[in-house]
Amino acid sequence: MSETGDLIPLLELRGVTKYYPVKVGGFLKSRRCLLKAVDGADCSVLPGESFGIAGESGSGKTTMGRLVLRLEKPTDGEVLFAGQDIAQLPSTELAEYRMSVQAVFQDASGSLNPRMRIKDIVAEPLRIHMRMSKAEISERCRTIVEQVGLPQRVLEGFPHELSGGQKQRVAIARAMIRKPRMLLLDEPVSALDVSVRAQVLNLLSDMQEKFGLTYMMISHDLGTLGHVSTTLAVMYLGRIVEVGRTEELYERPLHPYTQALFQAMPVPDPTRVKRAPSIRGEIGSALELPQGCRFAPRCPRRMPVCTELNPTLVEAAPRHRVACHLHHDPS
Amino acid sequence: MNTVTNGLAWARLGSGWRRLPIFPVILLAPMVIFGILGTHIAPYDPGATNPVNALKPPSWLIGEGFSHLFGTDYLGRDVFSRVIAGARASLTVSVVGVGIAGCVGICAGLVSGYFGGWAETILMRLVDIQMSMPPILLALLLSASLGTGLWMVIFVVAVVFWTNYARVLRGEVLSVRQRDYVVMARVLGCRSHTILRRHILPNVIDSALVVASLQLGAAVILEASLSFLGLGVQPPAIAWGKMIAEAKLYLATAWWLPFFPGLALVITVLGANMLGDWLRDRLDPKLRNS
Amino acid sequence: MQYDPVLSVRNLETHCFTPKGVLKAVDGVSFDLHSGQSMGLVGESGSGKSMVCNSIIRLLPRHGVRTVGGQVIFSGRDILGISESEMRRVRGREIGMILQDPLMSLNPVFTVGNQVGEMYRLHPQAEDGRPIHQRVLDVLRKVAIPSPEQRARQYPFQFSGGMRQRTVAAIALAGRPKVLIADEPTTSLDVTIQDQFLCLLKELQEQEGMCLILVTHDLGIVAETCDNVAVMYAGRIVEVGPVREVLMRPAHPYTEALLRAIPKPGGRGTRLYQIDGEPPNLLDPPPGCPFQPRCARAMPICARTTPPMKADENGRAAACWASDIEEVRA
Amino acid sequence: MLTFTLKRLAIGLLCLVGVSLIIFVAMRVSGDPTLLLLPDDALPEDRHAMRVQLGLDLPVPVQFGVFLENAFLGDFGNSIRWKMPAMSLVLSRLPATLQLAALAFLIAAVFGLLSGVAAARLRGTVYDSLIRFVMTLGLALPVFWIGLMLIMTVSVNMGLLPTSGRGTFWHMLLPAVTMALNPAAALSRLTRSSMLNVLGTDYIKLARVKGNSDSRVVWKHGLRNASIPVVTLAGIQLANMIGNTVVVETIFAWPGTGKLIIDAILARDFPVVQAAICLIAAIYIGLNLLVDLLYGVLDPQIRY
Repeated sequence: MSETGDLIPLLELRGVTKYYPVKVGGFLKSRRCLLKAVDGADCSVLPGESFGIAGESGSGKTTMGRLVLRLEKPTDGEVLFAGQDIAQLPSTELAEYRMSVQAVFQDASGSLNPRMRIKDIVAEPLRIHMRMSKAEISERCRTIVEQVGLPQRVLEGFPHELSGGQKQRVAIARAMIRKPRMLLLDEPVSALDVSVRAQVLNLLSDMQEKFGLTYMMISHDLGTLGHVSTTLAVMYLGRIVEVGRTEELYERPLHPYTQALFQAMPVPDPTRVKRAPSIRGEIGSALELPQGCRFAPRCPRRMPVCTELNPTLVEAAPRHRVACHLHHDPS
Repeated sequence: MNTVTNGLAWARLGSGWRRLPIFPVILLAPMVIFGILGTHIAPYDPGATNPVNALKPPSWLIGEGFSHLFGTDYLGRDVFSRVIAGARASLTVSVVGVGIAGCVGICAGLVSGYFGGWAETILMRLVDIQMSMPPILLALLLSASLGTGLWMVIFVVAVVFWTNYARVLRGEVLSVRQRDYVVMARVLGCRSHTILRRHILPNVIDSALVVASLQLGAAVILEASLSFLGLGVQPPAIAWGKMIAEAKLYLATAWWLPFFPGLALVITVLGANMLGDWLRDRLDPKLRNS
Repeated sequence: MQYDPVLSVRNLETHCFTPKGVLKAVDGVSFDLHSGQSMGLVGESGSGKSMVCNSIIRLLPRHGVRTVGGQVIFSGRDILGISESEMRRVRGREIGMILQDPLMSLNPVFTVGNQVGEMYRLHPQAEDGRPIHQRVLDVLRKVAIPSPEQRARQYPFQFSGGMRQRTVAAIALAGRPKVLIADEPTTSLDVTIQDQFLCLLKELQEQEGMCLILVTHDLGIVAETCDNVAVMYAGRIVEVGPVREVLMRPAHPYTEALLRAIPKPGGRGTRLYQIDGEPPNLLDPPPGCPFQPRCARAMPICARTTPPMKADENGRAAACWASDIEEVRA
Repeated sequence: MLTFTLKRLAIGLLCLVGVSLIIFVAMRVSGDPTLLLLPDDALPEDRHAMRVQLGLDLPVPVQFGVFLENAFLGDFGNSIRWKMPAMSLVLSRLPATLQLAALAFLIAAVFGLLSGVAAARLRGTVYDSLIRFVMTLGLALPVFWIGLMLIMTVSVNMGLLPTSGRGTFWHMLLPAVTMALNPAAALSRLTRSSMLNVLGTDYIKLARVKGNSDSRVVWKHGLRNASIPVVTLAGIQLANMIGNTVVVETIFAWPGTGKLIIDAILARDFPVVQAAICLIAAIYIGLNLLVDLLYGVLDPQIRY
């Protein structure tokens, strides 16, 4: 990987592909189709950076997250963590991997077991793999809860007694209690109101600074991603169409889809001149993919080649790669 | 873990008066007391015959005070005492039967819902087969072939009712295992049995409770129907259904014979059903349609 | 403004009666909507913005929620006071509404054409003698649904999210309402589809000369779609005015905080402005100004007395003791 | 549609085989039929001859195979007690049962649906509570008891309707009402809650936003959606009703299959029990299929 320079990536995806077999149609007439949720994703996450994945629903970004968490095994390709393929890990090392990579999901109330006390939820990671005394466990709980900015008294309560922002803080505390190296954040603030969202985002950046964490953040909200991430990947129908440093992407988006996405993003700036949407229609189905570039049917700058050949991710600028025929070097 | 579950289940029942299902408790309490204490509180020996005193209407209707509250039957036995004694068979069969059905059904539902595969296939086929027979017919068939007696009736009740738990629990498990906290538990590295015990079971046990309380009434009716048809517990044990069946010959002359055991039956079933409704409303609004 | 507003909401109060007490979901909301204007109603969840819309169109949940005070003056009469059958003629025909979730707001068992056509059957318009089927196709074309003849015969589940929301818009348009209320119409849509839908909405509003009330939690959407904006907090409007003014120069600390708390691209490394705490529990609201416990500019008076709405001559108003709005007295 | 129906029929057939297995095993466990068929003092040779005649000397799996094969031809053997082909005996009693069940179902469906919709529309009022209480009570009434009570009051004491037997429409009324009570209550409760669910949805709100009147909202927009779960329950209830005929027919001396089953069970008349239960299971499965097909009509999302 040329752009990684001298740094070894913490997480690397090499041609990662995930197909789900699905049945389409009636009972007997059904055909088996492949839902190509992720189709040949390549990217690498450097230690200490925040890697953002942007995309609309159906773009495969959630499946990416599940692959990284090893909730699914890729159909093809490899997910490497610190140089090791996580699909091949023996059980002892898998347990170690589970300690190093933690997750925070969008729906905080859904990710906390409603029947457990907060202290049990937060301490669960410690119980699973570590032999610790009760006193140690509760000490660790108290520390982490304080670090995420929650009062100690919530420990005795149940999730339903907390507000949305507090629940998300509990989820962060649980993810952080074993001091992981990487956090996967799947839409961590999408369900929160603006004022609470700011609190959680600030907490996340404090945590990163303090513990030197690596983040992988999945979101549909470009504002949040732009605020958090250092590197940004844009996904469309299972493929990464553009990836680069966040500032670069915002200033000079190359892929027509990225451009459309930024243009469609509502900005609370009344002086901004609003242009008509550049793309029409909706994201297609991952079951019936078009020939050639997947964005071609909606692309305002479609060329004949686009409906024939699927563009690959190529370096268009330093540390900025794009999968689009417009930027393909003919050589 | 258990204290966590129970404590929370209790908390979710609401607070203050809403916490107590007053109406169902009023209906069920006497039946439970009758069932436990039975003959100890009955004014007469329920089996003691007294031909002289046969077929007497309720005493308070003919101005004889409280000597025979519900009258006497064709052998002169006190109907009130027999109704009290009959509670035991009814409650034992329904509670134990539904309990056994629950244990089997919950396990089957958990395993098939969580692991899927052949266990699920076999379970669903079994449920399908059993569902293609009216429950009462299945019960009749079983009692007819296996014979009668308390344990046989309990067995029949368990066989008839376990599929309901299995079906409901399987559905619940299928939905709960998709929730983020179960996914999260996998991310944390929990093993299957830990996930089932800590994360799934406590979240589906409410549904099982609701099913159990709604089935209690049905089980009481099933037991009574069997004993009405002559296939329930056998004499000298007393059952309400049997009492009603024996009263068929006296419809024109002694209305109290079928009326009071039936009333006891209705009160028990009503109490159980209302308890079930109350539990369902409190614990599991989702189940309201099932 | 010299001419009368199309819709004028005066001191609207809607309360929820819960077992734990009375919750003032809408607590004295007033605003005017002039012909052809669009207004954004912005607030976080629980601020009462949807409740305002439901109160205007009189479709509150039947139990425990009641409008207890205020007026909604529409074409010269208070529609809170008219009978239910009169109100039915107002609904759809005079005031249309688009609901939040397009997945759920179309009836799954009827064809799309049938559901759009129902508007014409319910509100026969004398000036147009063409068959209903023709008019359905026209209105579907208007909201840019491709091949309407074929689409009209399909069921909602065969439509994508964006198309469903267009269909709901078509239903609203079919009644040619004077006021269109859109309650978070794009919350469940993806950003590119949201953009398309908002553009369509704006276009249609201008074409038909409707007033638009757009409920949203996203100030960005308001900036791009609306003329005026009203910011709600804890059941009250805390600031109202032309979008440009309010967003450039917010007068209420809450509006200001909201604007500064929005994460922006390129803001990496900088801390977001954060409003501490959570919105108040409306069953037990704080004394005085509801925002006072979280406000960075709170003064002693804020906790004692609720600030009144101070308005200037441009229709700009804010309810804050610290605001610099020069009040004009009539 | 056709393939779906065929597939469901195949599954149904499989269930039927399962049911026959259950019946077969149950009947085998229950004891030696020759004890019932022959007098107590019969000679062992006679008993053996009888067993050979009935095929009871063959290995059990073979017996089941023979049983299955014959069952598919509609041959369940001769009734031990009535000395005639079991299936024709059962079939001769079937019309009476179907007639009764049909009337009962009609009563249950009409009352259940109307009271359920009424309760949903009157939600929160006294009438709603009243309907709900009556229906909860209705669900708790044991069929055999309420049947006896009705005979006692309506027929014996007031002399309004005949107590038992089959003849005129009036003979049918009392058993049908008895049978209808529980299903009506169940349908009413489900209709109410299903209707309330539907009335809380956004599409109902949109229907109101359009300016529909309340009754139009309920009957046009609500009922079809609300009826989808109700149809399932109605199917189950109709099928259960056929099971309940066992009890009701016994009480009212109604000469139908239900009474036949009870008599046959008490007499250990295998062939009749097998024939009757298989037939009822077949009807049951057919009804379930019908319900599934009805879904397709009600809900356009379901395409077979």
